[in-house]
Amino acid sequence: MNWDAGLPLLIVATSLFSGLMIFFLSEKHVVARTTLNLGGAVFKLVLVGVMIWGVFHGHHYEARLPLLPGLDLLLRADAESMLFVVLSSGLWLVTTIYAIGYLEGSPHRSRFFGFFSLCVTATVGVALAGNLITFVLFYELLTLSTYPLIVHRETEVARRAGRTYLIYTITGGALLLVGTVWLYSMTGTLEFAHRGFVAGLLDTHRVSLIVVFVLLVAGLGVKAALVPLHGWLPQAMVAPAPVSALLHAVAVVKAGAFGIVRVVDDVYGVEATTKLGVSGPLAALAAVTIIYGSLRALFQDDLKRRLAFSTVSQVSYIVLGIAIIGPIATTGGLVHLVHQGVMKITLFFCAGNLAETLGIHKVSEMNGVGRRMPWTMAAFTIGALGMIGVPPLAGFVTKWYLGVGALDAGQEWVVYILAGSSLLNAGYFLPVLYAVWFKPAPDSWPDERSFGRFETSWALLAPPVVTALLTLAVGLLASAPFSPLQWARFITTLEYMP
Amino acid sequence: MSAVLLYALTGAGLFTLGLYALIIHAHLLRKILAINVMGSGVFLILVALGGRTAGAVPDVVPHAMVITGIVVAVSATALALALVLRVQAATGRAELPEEPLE
Amino acid sequence: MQQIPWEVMLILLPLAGAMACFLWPRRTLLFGLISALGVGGCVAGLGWRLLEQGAQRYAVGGWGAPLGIDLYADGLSLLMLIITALVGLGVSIYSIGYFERRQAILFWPLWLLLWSALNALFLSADIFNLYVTLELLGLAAVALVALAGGANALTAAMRYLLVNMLASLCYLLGVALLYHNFGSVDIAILAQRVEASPAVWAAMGLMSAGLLLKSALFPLHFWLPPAHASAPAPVSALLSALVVKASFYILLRLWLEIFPQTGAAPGQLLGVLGAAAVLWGGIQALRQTRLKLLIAYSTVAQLGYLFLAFPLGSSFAWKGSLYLLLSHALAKAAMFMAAGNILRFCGHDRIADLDRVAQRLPVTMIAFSVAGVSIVGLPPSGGFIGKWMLLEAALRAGQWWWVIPLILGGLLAAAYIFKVIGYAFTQAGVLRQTNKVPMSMEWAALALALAALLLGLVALWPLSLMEIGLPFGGSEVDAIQRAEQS
Amino acid sequence: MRSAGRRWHYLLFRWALMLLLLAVAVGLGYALLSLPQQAVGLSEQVSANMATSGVQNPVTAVLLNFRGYDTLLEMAVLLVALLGVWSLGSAEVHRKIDPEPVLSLLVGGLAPMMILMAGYLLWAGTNTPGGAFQAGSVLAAAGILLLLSSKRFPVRLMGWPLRVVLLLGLGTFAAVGMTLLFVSGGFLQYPSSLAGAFILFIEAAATLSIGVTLAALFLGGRPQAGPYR
Repeated sequence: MNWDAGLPLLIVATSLFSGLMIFFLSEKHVVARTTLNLGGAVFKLVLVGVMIWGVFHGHHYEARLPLLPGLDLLLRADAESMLFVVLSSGLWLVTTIYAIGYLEGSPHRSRFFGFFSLCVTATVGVALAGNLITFVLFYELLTLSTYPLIVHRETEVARRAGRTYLIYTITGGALLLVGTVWLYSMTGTLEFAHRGFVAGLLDTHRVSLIVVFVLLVAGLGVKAALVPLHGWLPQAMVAPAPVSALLHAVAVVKAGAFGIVRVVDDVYGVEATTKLGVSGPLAALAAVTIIYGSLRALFQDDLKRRLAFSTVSQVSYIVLGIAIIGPIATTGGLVHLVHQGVMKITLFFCAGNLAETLGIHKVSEMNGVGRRMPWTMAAFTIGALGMIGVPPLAGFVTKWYLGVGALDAGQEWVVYILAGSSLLNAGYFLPVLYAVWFKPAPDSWPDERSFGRFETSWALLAPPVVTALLTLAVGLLASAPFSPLQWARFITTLEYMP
Repeated sequence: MSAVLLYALTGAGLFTLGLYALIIHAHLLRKILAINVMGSGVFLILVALGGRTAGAVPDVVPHAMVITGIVVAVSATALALALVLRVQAATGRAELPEEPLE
Repeated sequence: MQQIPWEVMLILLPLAGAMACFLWPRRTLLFGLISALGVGGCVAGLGWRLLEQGAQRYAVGGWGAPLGIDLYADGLSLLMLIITALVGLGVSIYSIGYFERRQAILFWPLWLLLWSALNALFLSADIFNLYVTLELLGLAAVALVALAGGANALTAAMRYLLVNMLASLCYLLGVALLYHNFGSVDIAILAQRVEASPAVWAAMGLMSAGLLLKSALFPLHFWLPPAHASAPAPVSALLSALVVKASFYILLRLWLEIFPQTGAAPGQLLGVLGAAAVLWGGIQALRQTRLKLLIAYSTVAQLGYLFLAFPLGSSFAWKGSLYLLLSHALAKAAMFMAAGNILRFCGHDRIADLDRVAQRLPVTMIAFSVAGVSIVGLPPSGGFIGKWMLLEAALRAGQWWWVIPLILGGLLAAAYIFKVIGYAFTQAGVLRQTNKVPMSMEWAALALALAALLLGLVALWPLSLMEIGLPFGGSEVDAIQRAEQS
Repeated sequence: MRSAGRRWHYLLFRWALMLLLLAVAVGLGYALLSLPQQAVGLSEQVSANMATSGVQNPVTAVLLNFRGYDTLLEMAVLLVALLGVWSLGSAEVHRKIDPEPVLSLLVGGLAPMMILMAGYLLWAGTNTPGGAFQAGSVLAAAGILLLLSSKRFPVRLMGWPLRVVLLLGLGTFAAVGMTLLFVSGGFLQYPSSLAGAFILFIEAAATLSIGVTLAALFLGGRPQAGPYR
């Protein structure tokens, strides 16, 4: 096996290996477990760095394992996968550090970190999948490895959330599978290609192609939490905060959104998607989701629930950008994959810190907390402002590109959606920020714990600060080479330019 | 109608008669008897149709098959009878419960 | 030096092992394990020969069909033998820890006789000889169920025996009709001579009915759940993994060789019954409150999938069905073993009271979950490959409606598997009196479960074995695929 | 009311079943009638190969030579049935009753006769109807008579000697088959000069086994002695 085939495998295997090893560690082996966790995460990041360097220098990374005659498991590094791989492996490292701090002293940590690593393995697999069946494989693995994380607390509520999650995702997986097989029985190939691989069937199999598109998007829409398939996401917030971060920012919803990107760009191709007339309904669905999620978020007092509905709304920006069909909007959608990740993970880290340090779970309990935990709340503020779309933060870049892209594609209605959504975002974040910074603090917090020198333990504090800085950086440095924006533009070029 | 066919048709009759009794009767001993009647029917068909050769010597292969079949049937019946006794000892009835135990 | 007749060895070795176990009850373990390993070696030997020389025919006694009995080994038989050897080895290791001495001295000879019967069945090319092997298999299976003792097991064994006897007689009557119509009981000769006639129709009906009864196809499955649930755990594993598959194998052979020109209607009927089995078995499994009954009903459902290939009839569909059969054998054996461990550990198998098994019996729980992945048909597992092939075959044949049972069955399976897993993740703190479970029992279950998973990653290898002797006819689908790609 | 309704259902079920089975019977009869009037089956091949079979009785030739493998498996079926019965529990203790003098006398006279008869049937099987199964059944009948008349077999014979005899038929058959594999290169492939001797040898062993197995089956459980107790 040569290096170009080995590297994608190795990137997937680092977390798989450390995950499997962790299962066999007893609870007491904290050092060994932490070493494996961080070692795996850092090593993976290094390998991803090598891969970026390689892709830049014209290496073609591709690993094949025959699955069935004519059908391979295919891991391949292309422009889109690099975007998602960098996001997931980078945020994984941050989340791992956070989770180590968060779960310190709690039971079943070996099980937790084992599945945690499997979850990231699956996500990286989703990112690197070079064809639809490989995508399906890792997509299902993601379902299976997140379930134990959601029910980790083993309470009745957690188990109910886990059950809901499974009902949604397994059904979604089944639809995705049917769509995939159906597509394969028509095309005889499933390999992702710029501009898709169904063009030859547009005249003969029009109805089938539309049905397959609906099946695929429905299957992926469950994880991407498109309305009305979003029901599992707010429930799943009972999971520990690092898991929420993983679900909302790194892995699950992203896998769904990324899958829709793949289907539109690399399975059907934008041309076929437009010709089949499915892009309009998809954009409409995304728009409905954006507004609906924001409206629901407005009325949640539980902080994590509010953030969850915010995710429902924000992830659909990605879908919207793709469905508008136009190079600029697509760039906006793709870049939001990264932007939403860093912003939302910051917010969830902060919510976790509030819960862990002060026992705060509700928005109504957050009065004046900015003075008690300035660093955390500063990070939170950056994340929230980014979500609203305040320049020069990450969210602004996204919304700018989406808006300009929509105008460019002649779909003015999208601008109204964006404006409405931004107003709603402001509606559910600004009151929180106001309460945090300007309202007087209560005499005592619900359940305060002392962590000595800092406002909370360093492992809990460093991750949100880092991701908040990232939120700032990707917005400020959007036009720098290798920024997510530039990368997204590069991908769009491949998709749209002749 | 030749004697061969008469025997064979009788065998078919025995087979269906046994099947009827097997379904209708609840007592296990009757069920076992019914299965043996069915078996006799099958053996009768097997042997009788061997007599369709032109000469006086019948086809002996079915005869050997029937001997094998009989030994198998005897073995199964022996096991079944022993089981009936144990079922009766364990449940007090030589019948199968209406619904499978759950 | 002439060739070693591995076929004969495969039949005689476990037979000799059984006799040795019977004669020296104190040495059952030794003889049992030697036989298990020996059979593994013989399967490897036969496989090697088949790979080198193609399908093999062996005339017992040197007579040859139609006068004598032939043994025949092609890819289909080989895969059945391999899976039997794998599951058999797992069950053998598992039962070391499971049985106490008093039961062990009866279990080992019976199990080895059952193994011998299975091997003989998969190798036979003669429909009357198949009848004898079927009876040997059936009686050994009944005896093994009864080994558990107690009213439940005894009544289940009784029902099972009656069903077996009835089914065998139906089959034998079919054999009689075929023999007297065409003058042979050799499958290959019959395949050449057979032509549509009332006797062939009657024979097909009778033999199929008998074999369907033994394969527990809905609605003829009524005997299976009590028998498989009340047997000792290793026996449940054998019954669900292998014994029901044996009669399915014969049915498959008959449909492929002797009754191929029977038209579409019977195939469609079997497909409908299979779909009904998938749904009914899944719903029933979901309703169960006891773990072993849940797994037994899951077998009813999973057997239904196998029959979905009959209406499709393409070689790709047959292979998919066979692939599901193989992975189900491994996964279900692992699952019953895991259930046996839980039963031993907790002293009961009520699903609602599986307090904290996930923490206290982790290896078993992992085995159960991994096997569950294959049962549900999630990737990467053998179950997924099999389902994929059936889905693809159905869509290619334009019979898209078979997709519905395939998908709904998977969802139902996910529901009942995760019902069990969900109960294992509880905080119930009640520590009841628990029994120790030997390591060998836990790891045997895990090994088989992992094998089912592995089957999802090495599909090309079993699929290429299926080509030996072309038991499923030419690979027309592959040809189409190649044509499309070029 | 309810029981009347049930009864009505039952009757309906019976009639429906009867009609269904009638249809099955008619179909079966039609299938039988449609078979060719004349059929030689395998009789020509059997007679053509009788000379090399080692026996004169064609049924025995089929059973132990042409299709001897079936018979080998069938011996295994007997063994399985026995093991099945043994796995149910131990045999019930015979009630201690004194057999009536007439029965005692009859058995005392009949049993040796029957054993002799079994020996004759075995020998005759090589050229006239008869053979191991017939002989074994008679032997079993003798054994059952002895059991019924409360004749107790010595406990020391209930252990391994019993098991040896039970295995004798199957063991001999399999061993001969294997030996022939090395001698003549084929499983159960008799050299035609020695076929008769081999067959008689197997049949003798099988007769003993069949007789004892059937009698042991009659006991309905494990013997009261030995490791299987």
